[in-house]
Amino acid sequence: MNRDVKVAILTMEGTNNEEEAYLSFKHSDSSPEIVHLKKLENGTKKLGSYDIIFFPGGFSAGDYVRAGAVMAARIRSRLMKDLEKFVETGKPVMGSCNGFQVLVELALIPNLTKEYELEAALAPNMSNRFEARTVYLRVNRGNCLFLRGFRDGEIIKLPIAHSEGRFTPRDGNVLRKIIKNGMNVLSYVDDKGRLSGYPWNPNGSEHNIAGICNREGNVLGIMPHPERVFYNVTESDWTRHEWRPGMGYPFFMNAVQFLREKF
Amino acid sequence: MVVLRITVTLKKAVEDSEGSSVLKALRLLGYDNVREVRSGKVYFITLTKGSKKAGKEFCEKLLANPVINECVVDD
Amino acid sequence: MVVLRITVTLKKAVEDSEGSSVLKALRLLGYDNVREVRSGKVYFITLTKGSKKAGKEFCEKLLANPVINECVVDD
Amino acid sequence: MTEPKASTEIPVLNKTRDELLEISKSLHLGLSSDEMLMIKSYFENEKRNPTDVEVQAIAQAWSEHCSYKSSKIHLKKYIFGIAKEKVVAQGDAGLVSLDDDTAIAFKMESHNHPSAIEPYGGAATGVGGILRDILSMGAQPIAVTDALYFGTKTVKGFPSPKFIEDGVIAGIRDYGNRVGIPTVSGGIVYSEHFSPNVLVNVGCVGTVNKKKVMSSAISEPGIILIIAGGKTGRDGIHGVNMASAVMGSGEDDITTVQLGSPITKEPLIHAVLEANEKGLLYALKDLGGGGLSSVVGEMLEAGGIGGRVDLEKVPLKEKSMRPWEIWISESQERMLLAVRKENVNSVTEIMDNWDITSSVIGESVEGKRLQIFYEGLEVLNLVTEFMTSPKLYDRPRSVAERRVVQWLPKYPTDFKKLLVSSLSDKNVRTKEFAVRQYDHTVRGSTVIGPFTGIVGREGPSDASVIRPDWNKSSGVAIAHGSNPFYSEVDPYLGGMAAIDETVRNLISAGAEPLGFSDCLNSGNPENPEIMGEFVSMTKGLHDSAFSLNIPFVSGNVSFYNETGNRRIPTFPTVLGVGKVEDISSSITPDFKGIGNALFLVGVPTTDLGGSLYYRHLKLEGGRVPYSDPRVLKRRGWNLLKAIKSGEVASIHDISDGGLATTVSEMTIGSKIGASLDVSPLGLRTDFALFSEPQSSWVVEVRKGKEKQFTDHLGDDSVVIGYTQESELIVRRGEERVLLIDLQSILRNWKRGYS
Ligand SMILES: Nc1ncnc2c1ncn2[C@@H]1O[C@H](COP(=O)(O)OP(=O)(O)O)[C@@H](O)[C@H]1O
Ligand SMILES: [Mg+2]
Repeated sequence: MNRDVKVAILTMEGTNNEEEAYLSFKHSDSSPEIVHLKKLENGTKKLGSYDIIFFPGGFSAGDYVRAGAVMAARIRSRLMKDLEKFVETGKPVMGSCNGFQVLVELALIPNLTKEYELEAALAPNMSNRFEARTVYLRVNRGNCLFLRGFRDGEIIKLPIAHSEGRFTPRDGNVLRKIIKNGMNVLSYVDDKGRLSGYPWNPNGSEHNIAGICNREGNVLGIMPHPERVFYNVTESDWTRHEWRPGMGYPFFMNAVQFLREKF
Repeated sequence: MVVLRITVTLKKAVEDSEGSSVLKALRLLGYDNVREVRSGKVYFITLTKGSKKAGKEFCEKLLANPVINECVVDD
Repeated sequence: MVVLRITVTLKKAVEDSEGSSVLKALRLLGYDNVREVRSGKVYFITLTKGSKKAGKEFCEKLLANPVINECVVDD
Repeated sequence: MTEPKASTEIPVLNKTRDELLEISKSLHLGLSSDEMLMIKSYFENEKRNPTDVEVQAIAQAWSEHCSYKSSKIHLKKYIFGIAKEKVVAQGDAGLVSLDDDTAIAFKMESHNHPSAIEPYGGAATGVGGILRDILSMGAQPIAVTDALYFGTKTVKGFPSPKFIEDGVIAGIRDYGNRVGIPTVSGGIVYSEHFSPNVLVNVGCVGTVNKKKVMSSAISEPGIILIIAGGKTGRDGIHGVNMASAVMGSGEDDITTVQLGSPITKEPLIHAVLEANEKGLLYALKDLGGGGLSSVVGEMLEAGGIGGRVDLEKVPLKEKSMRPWEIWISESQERMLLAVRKENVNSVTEIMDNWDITSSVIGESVEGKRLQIFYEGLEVLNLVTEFMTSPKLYDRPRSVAERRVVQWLPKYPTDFKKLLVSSLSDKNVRTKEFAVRQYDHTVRGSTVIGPFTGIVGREGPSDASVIRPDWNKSSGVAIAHGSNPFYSEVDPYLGGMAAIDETVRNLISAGAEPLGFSDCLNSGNPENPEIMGEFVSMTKGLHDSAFSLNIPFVSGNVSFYNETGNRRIPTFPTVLGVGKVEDISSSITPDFKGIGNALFLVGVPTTDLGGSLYYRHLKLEGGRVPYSDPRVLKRRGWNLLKAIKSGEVASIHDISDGGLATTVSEMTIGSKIGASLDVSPLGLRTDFALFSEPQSSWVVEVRKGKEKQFTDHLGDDSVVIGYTQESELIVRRGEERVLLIDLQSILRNWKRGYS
């Protein structure tokens, strides 16, 4: 029997990708649970009792102030210690889309100084529009546990759907360090695999950054949605290629396997 | 009772895509005298007690991300 | 050169989801002294020439719907 | 503010007809003098005057919007009752069967009037409302759809068409995206007919375990009523009355305007479904038009029982609300849950876990009467049946004499120009500027979305396919049909064409059509000519659906879409759902390979009325292409067989812009060209390429399967060419009539979107 892997998918009003995240983990041989922030705040549930934390996409609190801001503020005021502790154990933490925005607002990403200070933001898309499309991404996997099994330089395709995804580092220094450390694990590219402008880079991210892993490799934040393409048949161009596992599948399998290997 | 007016804008160095799109729309409507548009959000926050200082805290804790935003409190 | 500040808010009778959501968040952060939050948008529009009157036109033609919005122009 | 009085008496006894009408006007009841007389005679029997709460409640229930008083007689005759055996259940939405355990719930509804006044809020709350209808059946919403009709002219006193369009799209985007249900299908039509009467027809599709289908009827005493979700406010008062009259200028209607709160709805959906899953709900209904008044009345009346409600228990946004305002408010994001006593705590606990406000407000009691109290004082006491039985109208109608003049267009000199103008026409070219603002992949179950093909250069798809259950291989296909241009020329044939298009689109995804929802848009029903059009339209819908034996399981009527002397054509938007047995065999319109044979299934026509070709030539009238449902059935179902046995590589139906446009669109997502020869089609080349024959498709057949395909389709198919590496070339025998490179096709179709 495999060790039971418990996944917390954090939710509050407006997060709305918990369903597909739940199913992706479920189909990766783990035991996901949708956990309302409220339950963590009032102590009914504890972050420490889970093996993996997933911040789903959506519009937490409507994204009214700024994407992810309200959820991050709530977590920072009551749960930050627990979350930092979780991260420091080396267990996997992942956020996609709104989840990425929350991770950045919490300064879990990029967290270059390990002091949890704000070094980046996800600004409104340059197009000033919500963008829903499939994008090409180049993998630069480094030590990111979620990307084990992908080849470096491999081009993958994932759906995006967001209006605030423009990765903006605090300054040139932060950007340089991210690149130097190989933390920019996913980059938007064109159909030839080159860093290109809009629409290939759908939001105007600095250096075409689509996803960032922390230096330790256990916290991943990305704008695209691997949980929506766990299976091949939900990829937008699946009718044009042979059957294979979905492009999102490895993200979840990797996290669950990693956990089983290391913990 | 005080009403704070908190204005959150993007820093000058951060491209303001909404501002640009309003600029473009105004030009299309024929307003050639418009030179620049910057956009932002404004919150009117009514406090039973408290002061401008509270507003600063709201900026830090919730309303602005200092990496990209400026946050101004008026009362 | 003038810079107009145009503030677009919802009329009192229209429910302001963003305001309510900020109110809820501030309360959860422990600020019990917050009584009400109303949200809006603000545009800083730089004109090479022109006046407040132009701002009124921008409200009417682009920035606001009089059915639900109030639009205030300051310079 | 003074303390709200519980209620005031409205003196109707001893009043004359004219005085009664005056009362109706001054209280914004929107009731006719006949209807006021019915109220009077009811209260003569009760030997008292009604309260304000009572007359307001009756006015809601009897509004056109809630009661269908002008359309019901016709709907009964032509729309209800077709293929009854295929309907699993009906209520706020209708259900058809997907497989042994699962039913599909779906409905399309208009939110035209609210969107005309406040485009953003009107469209957003349209989505919110249609989601609630699906939720009311106990179903998980799996897709949102929107068919939009925008004007092109500025009308004095109304916002510009651009302002309306941007607002509507933003409203659908912000609500749908925030609530986390993918918006996957719809349409956008531009015509000056829709200035200033914009039409916003929104649909929703959901799935539900057949054993968990909720009803809205309460048929026993002692069932507890719980209101859950948003709080009740002054917003949305008299919305239904507004939708039941000709539009005035917007600013008077401030109390009817709402913006909606998707992040209240999002957890509400989870909570209600969780309660249903756990078997804790007895009955369920959403609060839409008419508010509590309609919902409570209808739930009790459906089960033939009485009830009581204590209004002060309704959670309010504003303390100063009057009882009648609480009772008829149409505030968004509210559901009424009927629950057995022993389950009340479990249900409120679930609501609480999702951070949802809920409150017990009343219960069902023996008898036929509904009683409403406000802080102990009775403010309403009515026999529910009286409220829910309005006067039905068989309004006078006339059928305008239609002299069919079919103009013969001059033979065109430049076919390439003609094709380019079709591809880049606002009604044909890509709708990505809108649809890519809609999240169409959320929930991770979108198998075919609105655009398909090579990433970065996707073309249009015909129907979307959703896989509702990750553990099963079956899929739900969703598509629309409507053609206001045909309907304007001929409402009967326009109705048939809407069904034809819906079926064509579903077949194109490899789906068997299962059911329709009809959203009927029209003008003032008190105008006999419009009523005549309305009845012709319903006959058209009937004749097609009856012949196909496919039911209308739900729908909606929106009258009074007119302003001054400007009105919309009378036409339906049809939402159709279909079943894909195995999603891995569903098909998209992008060409798949080089050197494959291209078949035309169908026959070009000389009937050009309402076609894009005619419109470009600024020709009016003409014969609208005829849809023969028997032919549609034969070709469509034979195509399904061909698709199932793997013969079909790609397929796209012929609609706006005809064969030439259809083939061009197939090159977009594939970067594969085609060579066509139209000589086997006989007709003049412009007719062959640009007429819009009904029940027609272009099909790319896999190599080696041509014979099998022709066996399936028989005389309905003819080879018109093959796919090739680059360019689209059209010949007529030896003569080349058209050559266009794939880049030009892409560029023109994407015009206006960057
Ligand atoms: N307003 C809309 N909302 C959602 N999807 C839309 C909308 N308009 C068009 N679509 C989708 O985009 C695709 C292409 O649309 P269109 O070119 O109008 O196709 P068709 O001619 O087959 O109706 C279809 O899948 C359609 O459902
Ligand atoms: Mg089509």
